[in-house]
Parts: sequence; structure tokens; C-alpha cells
Amino acid sequence: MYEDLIMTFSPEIAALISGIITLIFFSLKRYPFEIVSSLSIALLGVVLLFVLLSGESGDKTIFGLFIRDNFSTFFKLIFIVSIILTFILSVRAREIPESITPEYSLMLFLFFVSASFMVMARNFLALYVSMEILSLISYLCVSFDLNRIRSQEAGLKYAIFGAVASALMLFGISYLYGISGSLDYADISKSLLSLNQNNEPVFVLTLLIILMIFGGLFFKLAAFPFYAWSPDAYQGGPTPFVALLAVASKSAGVGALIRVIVTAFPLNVSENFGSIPIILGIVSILTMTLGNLLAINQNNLKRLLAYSSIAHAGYIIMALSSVDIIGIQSAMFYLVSYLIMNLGAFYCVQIVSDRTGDEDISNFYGMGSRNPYLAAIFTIFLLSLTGIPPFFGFAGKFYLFSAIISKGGAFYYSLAIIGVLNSAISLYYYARIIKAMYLTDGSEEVFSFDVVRRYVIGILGICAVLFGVYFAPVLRLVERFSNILHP
Amino acid sequence: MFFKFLFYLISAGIIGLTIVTAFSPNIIRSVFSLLGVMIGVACLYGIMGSQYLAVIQIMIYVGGIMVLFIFAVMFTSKIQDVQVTNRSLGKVQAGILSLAVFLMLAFVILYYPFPQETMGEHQSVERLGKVISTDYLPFLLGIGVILLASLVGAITIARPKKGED
Amino acid sequence: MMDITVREMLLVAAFLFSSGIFIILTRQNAIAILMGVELLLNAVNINFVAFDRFLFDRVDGNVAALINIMLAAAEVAVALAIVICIFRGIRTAETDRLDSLRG
Amino acid sequence: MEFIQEHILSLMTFLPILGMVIVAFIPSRFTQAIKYVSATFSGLVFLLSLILYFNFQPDNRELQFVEHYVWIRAFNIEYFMGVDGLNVSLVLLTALISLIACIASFGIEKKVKGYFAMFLLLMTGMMGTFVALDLFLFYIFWEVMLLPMYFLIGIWGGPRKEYAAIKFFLYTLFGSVLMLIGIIALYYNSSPTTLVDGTQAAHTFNIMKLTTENDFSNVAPLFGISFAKLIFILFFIGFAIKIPMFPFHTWLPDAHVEAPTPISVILAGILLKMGIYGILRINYQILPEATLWAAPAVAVFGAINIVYAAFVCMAQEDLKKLIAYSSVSHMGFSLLAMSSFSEPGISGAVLQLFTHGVISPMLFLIAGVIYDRAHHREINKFGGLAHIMPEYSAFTGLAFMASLGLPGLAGFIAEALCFIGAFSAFKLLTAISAISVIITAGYYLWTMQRVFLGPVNPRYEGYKDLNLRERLTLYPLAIIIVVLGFYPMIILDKINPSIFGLINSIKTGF
Amino acid sequence: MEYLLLLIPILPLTGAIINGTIGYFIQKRYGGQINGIIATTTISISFIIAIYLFFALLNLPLEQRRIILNLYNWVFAGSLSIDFELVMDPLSAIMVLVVSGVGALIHLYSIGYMHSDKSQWRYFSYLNLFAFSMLILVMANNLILMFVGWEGVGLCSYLLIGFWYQDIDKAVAGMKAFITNRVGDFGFLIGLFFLISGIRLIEGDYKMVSLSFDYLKEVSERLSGVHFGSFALLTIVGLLFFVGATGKSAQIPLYVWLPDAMAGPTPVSALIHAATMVTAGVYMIARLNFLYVHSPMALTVVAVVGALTALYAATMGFAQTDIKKVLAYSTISQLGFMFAAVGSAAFSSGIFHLMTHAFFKACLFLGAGSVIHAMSGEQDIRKMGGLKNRIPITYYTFLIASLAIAGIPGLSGFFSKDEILYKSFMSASGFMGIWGYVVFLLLLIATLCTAFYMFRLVFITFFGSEVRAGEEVAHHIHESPQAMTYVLIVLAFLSIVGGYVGLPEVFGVHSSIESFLEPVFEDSCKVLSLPSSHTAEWIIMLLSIFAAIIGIYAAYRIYYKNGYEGARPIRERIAPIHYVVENKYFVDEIYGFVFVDSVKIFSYLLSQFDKYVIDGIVNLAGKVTVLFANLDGLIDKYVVDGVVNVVAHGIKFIGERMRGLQTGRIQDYVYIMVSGGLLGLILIRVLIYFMK
Repeated sequence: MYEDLIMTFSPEIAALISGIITLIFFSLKRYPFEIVSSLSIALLGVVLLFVLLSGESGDKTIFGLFIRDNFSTFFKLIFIVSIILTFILSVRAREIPESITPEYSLMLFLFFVSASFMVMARNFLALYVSMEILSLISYLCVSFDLNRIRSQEAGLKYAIFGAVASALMLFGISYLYGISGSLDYADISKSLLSLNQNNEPVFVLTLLIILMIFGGLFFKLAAFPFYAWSPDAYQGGPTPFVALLAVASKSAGVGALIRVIVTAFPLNVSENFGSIPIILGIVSILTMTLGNLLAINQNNLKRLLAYSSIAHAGYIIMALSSVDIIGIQSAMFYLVSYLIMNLGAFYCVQIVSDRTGDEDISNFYGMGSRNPYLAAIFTIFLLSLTGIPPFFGFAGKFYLFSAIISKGGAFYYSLAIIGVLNSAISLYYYARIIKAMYLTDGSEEVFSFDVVRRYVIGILGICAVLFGVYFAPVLRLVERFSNILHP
Repeated sequence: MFFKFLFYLISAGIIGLTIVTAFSPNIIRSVFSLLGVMIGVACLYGIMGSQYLAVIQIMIYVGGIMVLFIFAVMFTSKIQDVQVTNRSLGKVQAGILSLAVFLMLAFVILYYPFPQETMGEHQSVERLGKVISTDYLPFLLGIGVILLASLVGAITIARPKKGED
Repeated sequence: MMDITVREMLLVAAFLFSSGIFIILTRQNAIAILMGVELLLNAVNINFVAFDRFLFDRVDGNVAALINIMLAAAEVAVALAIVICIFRGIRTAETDRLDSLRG
Repeated sequence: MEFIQEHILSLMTFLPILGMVIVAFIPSRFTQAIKYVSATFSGLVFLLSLILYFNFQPDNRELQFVEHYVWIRAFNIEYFMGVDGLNVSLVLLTALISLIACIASFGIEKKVKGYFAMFLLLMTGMMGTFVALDLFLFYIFWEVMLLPMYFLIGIWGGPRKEYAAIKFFLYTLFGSVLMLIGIIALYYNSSPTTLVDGTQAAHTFNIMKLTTENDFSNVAPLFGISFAKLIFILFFIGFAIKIPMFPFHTWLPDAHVEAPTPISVILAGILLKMGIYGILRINYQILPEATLWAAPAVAVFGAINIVYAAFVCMAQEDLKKLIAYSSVSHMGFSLLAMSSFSEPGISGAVLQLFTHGVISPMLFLIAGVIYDRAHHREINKFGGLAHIMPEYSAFTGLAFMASLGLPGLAGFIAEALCFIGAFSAFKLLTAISAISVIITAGYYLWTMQRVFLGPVNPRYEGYKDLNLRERLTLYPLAIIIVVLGFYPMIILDKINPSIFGLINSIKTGF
Repeated sequence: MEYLLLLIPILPLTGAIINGTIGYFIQKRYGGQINGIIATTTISISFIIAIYLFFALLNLPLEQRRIILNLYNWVFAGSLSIDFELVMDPLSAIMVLVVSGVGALIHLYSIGYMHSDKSQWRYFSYLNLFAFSMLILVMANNLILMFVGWEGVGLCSYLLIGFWYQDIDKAVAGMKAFITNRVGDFGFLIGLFFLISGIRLIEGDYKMVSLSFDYLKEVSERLSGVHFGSFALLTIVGLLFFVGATGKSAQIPLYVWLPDAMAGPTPVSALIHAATMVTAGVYMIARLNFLYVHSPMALTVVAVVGALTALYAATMGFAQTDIKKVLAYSTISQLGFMFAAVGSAAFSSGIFHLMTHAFFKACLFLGAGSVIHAMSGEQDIRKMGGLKNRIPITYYTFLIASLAIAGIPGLSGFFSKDEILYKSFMSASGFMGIWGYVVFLLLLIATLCTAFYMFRLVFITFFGSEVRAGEEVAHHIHESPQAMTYVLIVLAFLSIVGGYVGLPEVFGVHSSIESFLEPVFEDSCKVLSLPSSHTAEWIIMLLSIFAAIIGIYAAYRIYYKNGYEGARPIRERIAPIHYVVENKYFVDEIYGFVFVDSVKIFSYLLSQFDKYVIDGIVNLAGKVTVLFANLDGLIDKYVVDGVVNVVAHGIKFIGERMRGLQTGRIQDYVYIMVSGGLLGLILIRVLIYFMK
């Protein structure tokens, strides 16, 4: 069974080893970050290979703790891609001191390990542990910008908040263990079904447990009421890692959430309690509304993107509130689009802030004439985030809303209407950036940046347009990897 | 009967120390009372028959974490203003909120129909060890990752930057 | 020792839990807040062990508690490291002085 | 040649994109080249539209020049374009007005390259919106228009351009996201059908299929109102904002006042038409019974549009604002007319789209002419221009007269048909709306008098009369206006049969 | 031959186009005469063609005296199919002759009158355009096409009244004319809609409906049965059409524009505001006789309003001192006569009077024009006097025309007016009942007044010892150029002989015009058969002569000796009345207030509403926002308007407030987390409770 273990965990183990390799190798002898990141990317390529290979060998359950299925593979792919992009972003990033590059790259590898543990977990303890690792890494990386105290401040807030959130979740888990006598998703769903719902304490307790456990996951998703850390952490942390945080750790949260919903609190349970769709619905409404409202008056773009990513988490949760396959697929689909456009947006912000030192919107004044290329690409990402055709983001939103509406019924329709109105509101602050770039006149001097970054955002932008116009392949991918319901 | 008495004694101690921890204006005092709480918890483990856990609790918490705390406190606050660095604000609303939490939990705990209490036999160390080394084997991997990450990270961050001292 | 019930144990845990929250809410010193977090985690551990002991004849709870303790250690280490780093920068560990990020 | 015949719609839709790409690759210092390239492409599109229009067979009510492929199978989204009587005239209009606006844009000096790139993109959006027959495709084109419009107003506009631009953007987006809900809801409640390549599909976005094969009356009601009605409302709000219908009209005056002349031309000439077209194409065809239910309300709004806007015009000081409000009023005619399900009414409504689509651009061009010279549009500050710029004044007079519905010019037939149609259903409303006949004459003549008549204002001595560019834009429109006045059948011939079909489909419920 | 029909309107149109496009250069190059000549030739040719067609018409047998030219299908929508169709039947034949004939004369006259004007090209192209529209109006074979002409002439009158637009008052007068006409058209349109929907009722939805007069004639019988509410459809339609007519033909209550219309050049006043355009209303009612005869009520209203106008306008003629104004009011009054005629179902006599009036009123106006020309622009009769010997031709022609209008036997006016009086009297014993007598009396008095004010004008202007104007004016008083005098002579001649086409039956001859018009009117006259009595006709004839003589004598007594001053004693005796009359009963002021100002105010209020309520529930929201949220700049302050604006501001406001949540204090975050969780728990519990 150990070779089974090895086989199944081969990507994670590979990542772990390569992380350690990079750490030791580069600690012994300093190399410029280009080298480090290119080597790391190469290693990640190997990891990717393992992922695909192990993906061949069908679903596997390890000790009843983890399960490796297509679903998790999908998320691993997302992690790897985003981490690779993060490595590229991190090169010469102002906010990542050259001195800590080995540790930093180790952290990114471990990030992958823990995140993929998270989406593979089918046991609450496993889930908790992997989440905790992920959180620890996040705290550390957020405070990695040693030149600015701001970064550690963000890290501390993030750490305390995260500690409390995970403690809450753990408390919930402990009670869950208390009422079901197991930590395994499947057993729990069984024993939950056996509970008698008309008994008030039972009902309250189950509700409390669900809330607490979701709380931990919402903390990863930065959803209401566990969003408060994210603006500060995003603003304080080094941009490349923040981008990863916004994309990968959200995705990890979504993956875990989906698995929990589907296997631990499956449909019949949630029907039985009637609660999960409602919880998710309410949370999604609050989250997206809050995110959008708070984003409106932001002038710091990283902060603005933080709030906007809160709002996007809201959309995803909204889709999940229809606890069915379309909802899950749409969420996964949206994650792909979100990966591209959000990373792109962060990338554009970083390109500018690396030069100017901060992310204030005023740095973008007149960008339309200072560097039309950057401005155009950034505009594409922003519009895609708004969800305006023919960009990828629109396809994603479209899928989300269709997931909701396909359920029918007043509840879901009102969700959808609130959702679209929110996305209309979101236009306002995204358009503010576009306005700043094109309509406001700023300094005239030409803004130029290095060729790699130019290519990367170019590719991302092309993807954002291409998949917006023809997103059938992504749909196929998602459908292929979303077989969690029928293993 | 003896155990019951013991339990009440310990829990009384825990509660008292917790209150001290919560309200003491002197951080050193609250650290030490927290230390007491940890020991009390360890005793509870003992009562509940998982001695191994009790030992671990003592070792890691008392021997590790609390020391770490004390060290941090010493590091971050000069001895003379050690009191003032332990301000606590908004006791009232915090009190209300945490009371609400407690009451809800109490309600649940008191009225939840727990199954018939089946007293398990001795939580022997070997049983625990067996389980860990078989069912929960992957956690060793996990723990390894955690320790690696936290160590490296902590060092990276706490390491004095070039130029400083 | 039959006569200790699970409810009593849980009540103690609940008390620890809520006072942990209280501490987190009131304390201004980052270290003190972390102490509150420790209280929370201890409460959780008590729950786990109690359930193991009184309800089911299993050790999963114990394992959970064990792992929690380790995690707590790691977490505290990281958090304190950050605190120290901050302290180096601005000579304080008071969270309400950390307000460069807001709004 | 037959390739063109086959793919004429796609060509018309995507040629501008090609043009945009070419423009994007011309170094921005060759402004003339850029202008001529864009002009060529708009000209090509116009040529194609003429071919399309005159090869269009009105008598068979089938769709023509259809292009129908499966686009995204997973969602049964199809690439489905075609023209019938409803949109053929609008396609022609779009091409025509785009060409005119493109010529009018030759005066642009600032950021020429960006301007024309955006302009061409806008063309694609508009053309696509009119020819798309798949809801998803329709929505995409609908939204594609927003962005270029935002930039065109926001960058090349007047003093409060940013305000106007964002206002336009937000208003329209608010409308269209509700529309999105409607689209998805329709999709998921549509009955199984087959895609163009014969494969089975559980649901469809195909407007024609939704029209012919679906009846949404048996879907469960929501929020206590029937499904069809809810969807109707969702779509209607989206379109009403575009029309723009009272009380959603306030974006229009600002957008017009701030937009550069060619863009006002596009805005008034084409964009406003999309609201009405959308209602006819989607609400009327897909949700007939809801349409019947909503008709009185729509008529009331139409009447309000007509009279209210007309009165507001009386008090305007800014020439462009006045024209903007007048187009609000004139769109009211269509709204009122189409809510009476009578052939004259709906034919009139569609004809009105075309005639107003010719007249109001002319009006805006005229406003632009004087703005270029005087750099203000304060009606009261002018006077006696007729003496200084006789030719210009003549065109203005023509345009005003056409706009106030003088018989013998384009406006009259359309408005008369609208009224005749509307009157058969709503006597009182129509009578009230007909008051606008007086008010309209009032504000136009009053403006005429304040701007052109009276003693010459020395400030404006020595203004040049029309130059070549302005002639190029004004003469064609003027000719079309007169010709349409005496021979409207050019348009009516093409639209009538489909209108007849549409009416039947509504009267008979499907 | 049909295509000659097309030629009649097309020729003036070409003239208009030529003058309108290249006329400017022509005038620059060869002088304005050429423009005039172009215009005149085109219209004259149409006149000749008209004559030719007229005789062609006479050659046709009585029942098929119609030449129809159906050019193409003009409008086709649903079941409504309207052709572009011209017709030449007796009625339109007469109209065409009058229009093109008088038109041609006045074109000719204008060459002389406008010789010094700088933009004759504009003048003549307008004039031609007018001729075109008027011809379309009278030759149209369906309502819609007629409406085209109807509005076209309105446009031209607007253009021509405001011809000297540099003078703002003239421009305003033009505007007034046009808008007043629009008010009428409003009624006309509503009537049209009623008519169509009525036809729909009887024909069903899918039968093709054309609005050609023949078709209407066919369905009129059945239409008479249709009722909307308690009203007969045809009554509604008739009255509404009549509203249109009052606008166009300056009847009560919409006559106010005509006096101001005198701002235009005098030939224009003669052609448009005396001879042709203003009679369009009469023509329209005559043309639609088959509809009207089915609604006695409508006819009665037409007659009474006409008669009232006749008297009312005549009285206003007493106090006017502007020579053209006097003529304007007399025109209104004469139009009143015509409406009284058609109102009492005497369509042919109405048309007859229309024709004669065209002659003598044109003559009068042109005479007045020549006087003004002689007085070098002076229009105030108080400054004139004793012109009789200075400008003899003008004098004699003017005198003849005045006698004609006053109704002195032997001149055209006598016959037509007398016939109207007689017919209205007869209609009393027919469908009109007591109203018939009322109309008759009003008209009789109006006759008297007419004679009085006309001769008041004559005496003040031409008699008396000397010119009361300044010296230099006085000594280049001169007879007008021949182009003008010839026209005057021709018209004077016409106003003498014009009457003999319609000799009354009591003279034992059959009125040729009546018989000529018979094919148009006979069916209608069958509908309401009116009695006829020769004795009555004799008596009425005597009465009218008597009235005319009294009027003239009164004028002679008062004004012959010392002109305007002669009336002073009377004036002082009835000062208040005179004051009122002099100010035209203050109707203009009242209208001005009730309609113009109120509309302006209303629209102003609406626009404010638009700006501050629709566009700005807004400002309130804006202020709130300013108070609380800190917003950067106006643009962000007014993101969107109206309700949206409130929402937007609300949103930004809330957003701004909620940033307060993000204090940066970790404790507060934990507060949010814990309390949010608790509240969420409760909320959801409650929700589920309600959902179960």
C-alpha cells in the first residue's frame, strides 16, 4: 500500500523534494532570481508531468483520508499554472527581496503540496491540516516583503485572523466528530442523515457545525463574514504572491468546499436541513455586494482588486448554492477564467507598481498614451472581470448565472438578479481604472517594461479574448474533470 | 467520586486561571496563568485517560509554546513598561459577544441528545501509535511539511536583515 | 470515575473557547491575542478527547488533538516570528498601532 | 461572387474588424491613410448592404442570407444570422449612417488612430446586433457596442465627457444584465429541439426556434407573476433604456451633448433603433401573450415619451440637447405605434426607425456644423445666420421640417402611419400624443427663428458656408429625406410582409 | 392626356427648383427680372395647360367629366393603400384655373413689385413652390395627398410671410401663421384618424382601404351609420376637419394669424392670404361634401361659425388704419361668407364666391400694393388721401373691386354673395332650422358692414384734398410700372365679368357654374333637398342691395369730406367700444397668454422637472452624499441620474460607510467574523423556520 501512497502522492512528493532541492541549492550559492525561477518552473513542469501521469491511474483513496480523482487533478492543474505564472511574476519583483528567493520558491512548492492536499482531502482532519499548512505558508509569504513593515503587519493580521477562523472551524469539526463519531466525509453524511431534524438542539448544533466548517473554507475564499483579512493582506503582501493567493488559494477553498458539499453534506442532507443552499445563497449575496460596495471608493489598485476578488468569490459561491453538477462545473469554469483575468490584472498592476513604488490609481493616468499596449491589455482584463462580452469573464459569468437560473424558482431568480446587478455595479470601479488610463491625462513620459512580462500579459490577454469568443474547449475540460458526483 | 472531585477542582482552577489570563493587566501574569491553564488541560487529559496526550501537552505547550511566549514577551516589552503593554479595550461588548457564544454552546451541549455513553477502555499509547502509523500515516508527511515550512519561514522572517545588528 | 459526564467536559471546553474569544477581542497586544488563540485550540482538543473518551471507543479524537498541538506550535512560531519582525521595525507589538492598512 | 452572396452578413459584420486591424497597424502619424482606410471599409460595408437590400425578396417571409452554424455545442449556441423584413431596412440604415458618420469623422484631429479603430469596432457591434438571430450572439454584439461607445464619448467628447460616457455605459449595462437573466431563463425553459447540423439539443438560444416551437405560458410563475411576463419585463427594461424610454431617458441628452458630432449621429441614427428592434424581435416574437398583456402600459409610456419630451424640447437652450430630446420624442412614436398590433402601426414604427434614423443624424450634423464654427450651441446667442449661411440654413430648414413631420418629407408618412395604427387601439392616447404635432412645430420654428432669422448678429459675420465634407454628409441625407417623402415604398415594400407575419404570430398567440 | 395633369404642378416645381438652386447666381449674373420671368413662365404654362384641360373636360359627357392620373402606389401598409393620384374634375378644374390664373397674374405683378429686392430668387422659388403645393392640394385625389399640399402651402406661407426675416416681427408673424395652422392640422389629423378607424369598423381589418375621394364617396353612405359613443362618426370627422379648415382659412377661433400675415410682401398677401391658400378650407369642405351632407350638425356648425366670422371680422375692419390690415379682415369676413355657403350645403355657390372673391380681393390687394408702392412703403391710411388723381389706374381698379366686394349689382361680388344669402335663408326651411335665419341675418349685417368699411377705406385713401404724408413722400407719388397696372386692369375686368358665370335662376338663365359643378355635388344635394322660392330670392336680392347702399352712404357721410378725421365725433361718442375694436377685441393678447406663454412656462417647468427630478432625485442624493461620503469631484458625484442616481449615490455612500468596517484593527475583524457568524446562524435559522 505504500507504493500506492507514493504513486498517488507522486506530484506532491515531487514538489516537496524539488522545493527542498531549490532551497538547499540556492542557499548554498546565490543566483539571480531569473535562474531560480526558471529552474523552479522546470521542476514544476516535472510536477505537472507527475500530475498527468498519476491522473491516468484512475481514482484512488488513501487511508480514507485523501482521494485522488479527476476533480482534484483539475485543481492541481490550476495550482501549477498559477504558481508558474507567479514565478514569472516574481522575477525582479520589487516586493520580494533577492535575499530570500530560495525560501520563497520553497514556499511556493509547499503551497502546491498543501493546496493539492486540500482538494484531495476526504476527511475533516486531513482537510484541516492541509488548510493549516496552506495558511501558514500564506502568512509567511504575505510578510515576506522584508523592506516594508506594511507587509509584516498584513501578515500578522492575516495570521491572527486565520488562526481564529481555523480554530472556529476546528471547533466545528470537533463537534461534528462528537455527533457522528467519525471524521470521514462519507460516514458523516450517513450519520447526519440518521439525525432527527425536528429536535431543536440537534438542528441548531448541525447548523452551527455547518456554519463553522464553512467558516474555515470561507476564510480561504475570503467570503462574508470571513473576508476582512483579505484587503489588508492583499495590499500589504508582495503582489506576485497576492495574485497567487487570490487565484490559487481561492481555488483550493472552492475545491474543498465543493467536495465537502458534495460528499460530506450531500444533496439529501442539505435538503434534509434545507440549509446549505440558503446559507450559500445568503453568504454569496452578502459577499458580492460587500465586495463591490467596498471596492467602489478604493484608490489603491491592489486593495481594489482585493475587494473585487471578494466579489468574485461571491459569484462562485452563488453558483455553488445550486448544489448540483451544473453549479460545480460553472464554478470550475469560472475559476479558469478567473485565473487568467485576475492574474493578468495583478500582473499589470505590479508592472506599474514595480516602477512607481505604490499601486495608487494615479500611477495609471494617461497610460493609454504612455504605453498603449499595457493599457489595452489591462482594459481587456478589467472588462473581462466585469463580465462584458466577448471576453472570457463573460463566458464564466454566463455559466454561473445559467447554473443558478437552470434551477428555477424565486430564490434562485432573486439570487441571479442580485448577482447581475452586482456585476453592473462592479463596472463602475473597473471603469474608473479604464477612465484613469484613457480619459485622464497624466504624465506624458513613455512607460516601458521588459519583454518577458510583455509576452506574458500578451498571452494572458489573448487567452482572455480567445476563450471569450470560443470557450468550448474549456467547457470540455471542465466537464471531463468534474466527475466528482459520479466516481 | 474521587475523579469527580478532582475534575471539579481542576476545572475550577482552569476557569480561575483563564479569568486571570483574560483580565490581568500584567502580561507576564497572564502568560503564566495561561501556563497554568495548559497544565490544567493536561490534567484533564489525564483524567480522561489519555496520558500520552497529557505528556505531549506538557512537553509542547509548557515546554515549548509557553516558553516561546515568555521569550517573545520579554523581547517585545522592556521590563519597566511590562504592565502597560497589556491593555484590553471594549471589555463590555466583547463580554456580551463571548457570553452569547458561551450561552449558545451551553444550550447545545446541555440539550443535545448525546448517544448512550459507552466508556471506552484505556486509550493506550500503543493503540494511538498504531493508528498514527497506519491510518493516519500521511499526516507524518503533513507534519513534516508544516515543520519545514514554519521553521524556514520563521527563520526567514525573524532573521535580522543585513545592516541590522 | 463513571460519574463525570461528557457535558461537563464540553462545558469547560466551551468556557475556554468563549474566554479565548474574549481575550482576542479585548487584548491589544499581539502576543496576548495569540494566547487567546491557544485557548481556543485547547478547548477544541478537550472536545476531541472528551468525545473519544465518553462517546465512542476510538482514538481519532486523540490523534486530532495530537496534531492540533503540533499545528498550534508551528502557528505560534510563525506568528511570533512575524511579531518580532514587526517589533524590530516599529518597536511595538500593539495591534492598534498597526493601522497602515485600512479603509 | 456567390461567396459574397453566401456570407454577405458575416462580411458586413466583420469587415470593420479587419479594417480595425489594418488601422491598428498603420503608424499613427499617417492620419490621412487611417481616415481613408476606415472610409473605404465603411464604404464597402455600405456597398454590401445595398447588394443585400436590393436582392432581398420581400414576398417570401422566410429569413434570407441565412448563415447558420453550431458555435458552442455544449450550450447549443449557434452562429445564426439572417435578415427578414424587420431588420433588413435597419441593416441598410446602419451601413449608410456609419458611412456618413465616418465621412463626418474626417474632422477629428485628436488620436485619430484610436478613434477610427473604435469607430470600426462599433460598426461591427451595431451590424451584428441587427443581424444576429441567436440570443447569445445577439447579446455579445449588444455588449460589444458599449465599450467603443464609451471610449468614443469619453475621449473625443466635450467638457463633461467622462460623466456622459460612464453614464451611458452604466445605464446600458444595467439594462443589459437584466436582459442576460432573461436570455438564460428563456434558454432553460425552451423545449428540446435540433441544432442546424441535426444534432439533438435540450435547449436553444435560436430566436426563431424560440418563437415557433415554444410557448412559455406553462412555465411556473415567479414572484407571483407569470414567467413570460417576468421575462418580458426583464427584456423590456433592457431595451427601454436603449430607446430611451421615459424615465430611463436621462442618459441620452448628456451623451449627445458631450459626444463628438459623428458619434451623436451614430447614437441617434442607429443605437436608439436597437431598443425598438429588440422589442419587436424578441419580446414580440417570443413572448406574444406577455406582449399583449403589456401593450397598454407600453403605449402609455410611448405617449409620455412623445408629449413629455416634446415639451421639454421647448425649454432647451442647447441646440444638441434640443435635438436629443426631440429624438426621445420621436422614438415614442414607434413605441406607441407598435403597441397597437395593427399593420399600419407596426409598419409605421419600423419605417419611423428608418426615417428618424435618417433625419436625426442630419440634425446632429447640422448642430455639429455650427458648433465647429461658433464653438457653442447656445440657441439664444445666435441670430440671423440665414443671411450669412444660406445653404446651411436651407438644409436646417429641410431637416427641421422633415423632423416635424411635414408631408412630402420622410418624417410624415412614418408618423402618420404610427398615429393611424395607434389610433385604432388607443384613441385618447393617440389624440394626446398628436398634440406633439403642434409642440414640435413650435420648438423647431422657434429655434429656427432664434438661430437663423432676425437681424444678423455681427459676431457671426464672415462664417463660411458649408464646406465639402459637410456637403458630402448633408446632401445624401437630404436627398434620401425628400425621396422617402414621395416614395416610402422603397422601405415599406421590404418590411410589410414580415410585419404581417409578426402581427399574425402575436394575434394567434404564437 | 393624363400626363398633362402631372405637368401642371410639376412646372412650377421645376421653376422653384431652378430658382432655389441656381437662382442666386442667375440674379447675380442677369438681375432679378430673369428669376421672375422663369417663375412666371412656368406658372403661366401650367395655366395654359389648365385651360386646355378645362375645355377637354367640357368636351367630355357630363357624368364622366373626370381625368385621373394614378402615378404610383404611394403608401402601402397593412390594409391601408394610398396612391399618388391626381384628378381633374369640375371642382378641381375651377380651383386649378383660379390658382394658376391668378397665380400667373400675381407672379407677373411681382416682377414689377419686387424689382428692387436683393433676393428675388428666393422670393420666386417660394412663390413657385407655393403654386406647386396649392396645385397638389386642389388636384389631389385622396385625403393624404391633399394633406401634403395642405401643409405645403402652409410652409410656403410661413416662408413668404417671413420673407424679410431680418425684421424679427415678420419672422415671428410667419411662425405664428405656421403654428396656428398646425393647431388646425391637429384637428384635421384626429379627424383623419377617426375617419380611418370608422372605415375599419365597416370594412373589417383586412379589406384594402384607400382614402381616395371616390372611395370615401362610396362608403360615406355606410359611414353615416357609424357612431362613436353618442356622436355620429361623420359629425366628429366633419367638425374635426372643420377645425383644420378654420386654421387654414382663418375662421374663428384660429383667424389671428391672418392679419399678421400681412407682414409679407403685398403680392404674397394677394395670392396666398386672399385669393388661394386661405380658401383651401372652403375647397376641402366642398370636396368632402358627400361626408358633410350626412351630418347636418356639422354643416350647421360650419355655417354658423362662418357667418359669425363674417360679421366679426367685418366689424374689426371699421377701426383698422393699416390699409392691408383692413383688407385682411375683409378677407376673413369674405371667407366667412364662403363657409356660411358651404355650411348651408350651397357648395357650388361657395366655390362661386371663392372664385369671384379671388378676383376682386386680389385686385384690391394689388391695388393696395400699388398704393403702398406709390406712397413709398407707407401703409397707414391716415397719412393718405387724395390719391385719386395721382394714381388714376390704381384708383379706378380699386374702386371697381370695392364695388364688387360691396355687392353692387352687376359686378361679380353681387351675384355670388346674393346667392349665398339666398341659399342660407333657404336652408333654414331645410335641415338647419332656426340657425338658418341666424346665419342669414348675420350675413346680411356683414354685407352692410363690408360695404361700409370698404368705402371708408376708399374715401380715406383716394378722396379728400391732399396727401397727409410728408412732403418728399408726397411728391414722388407715381403710378406703378406697367407690369403692375396691367395686372390690376385684368383683375378689375375679371371682377366685373366674373359674376356672369353664375347668374341666379331668377333671371331665367341657368347658372353655368352650378351646372358645371353638378357632377361633383348633385348626389349630395339629393341627400338634403333644399326648397327654392323665387319670391324669397327677389326679396333677399333687394335686401342685400339695400344693405350695400346704406353701407356706402354711411361711409360717404362720415369720411368723404375730411377722411379719417371725419369719424372723430363718433369715435369719441363710442370711445370704449372703439378702443376694444381697434385692439381687435384683445384676442391676440388673450391667445398669446393662454396658449403661447402657458406652453412656454409649462415646458420650462417640465424641463426643470426633467433636470431636477427624473434626472435628479439626484441632487438630494447628491447632497446627502456630499454630507457623508467624501466623493472626488462632480463627475463622481453624479455617476448616474434619476433613480439610478439615488441608487448609485446610495451605493457609493454605503461603500464609503462600510470602509469604516475595515478599520485595520484585527479585533474588529474578529468582531465581524464572530458576530457575523452568530447573526448569520440566527438569521438562517429564522429563514429556514419560515421556509418550512
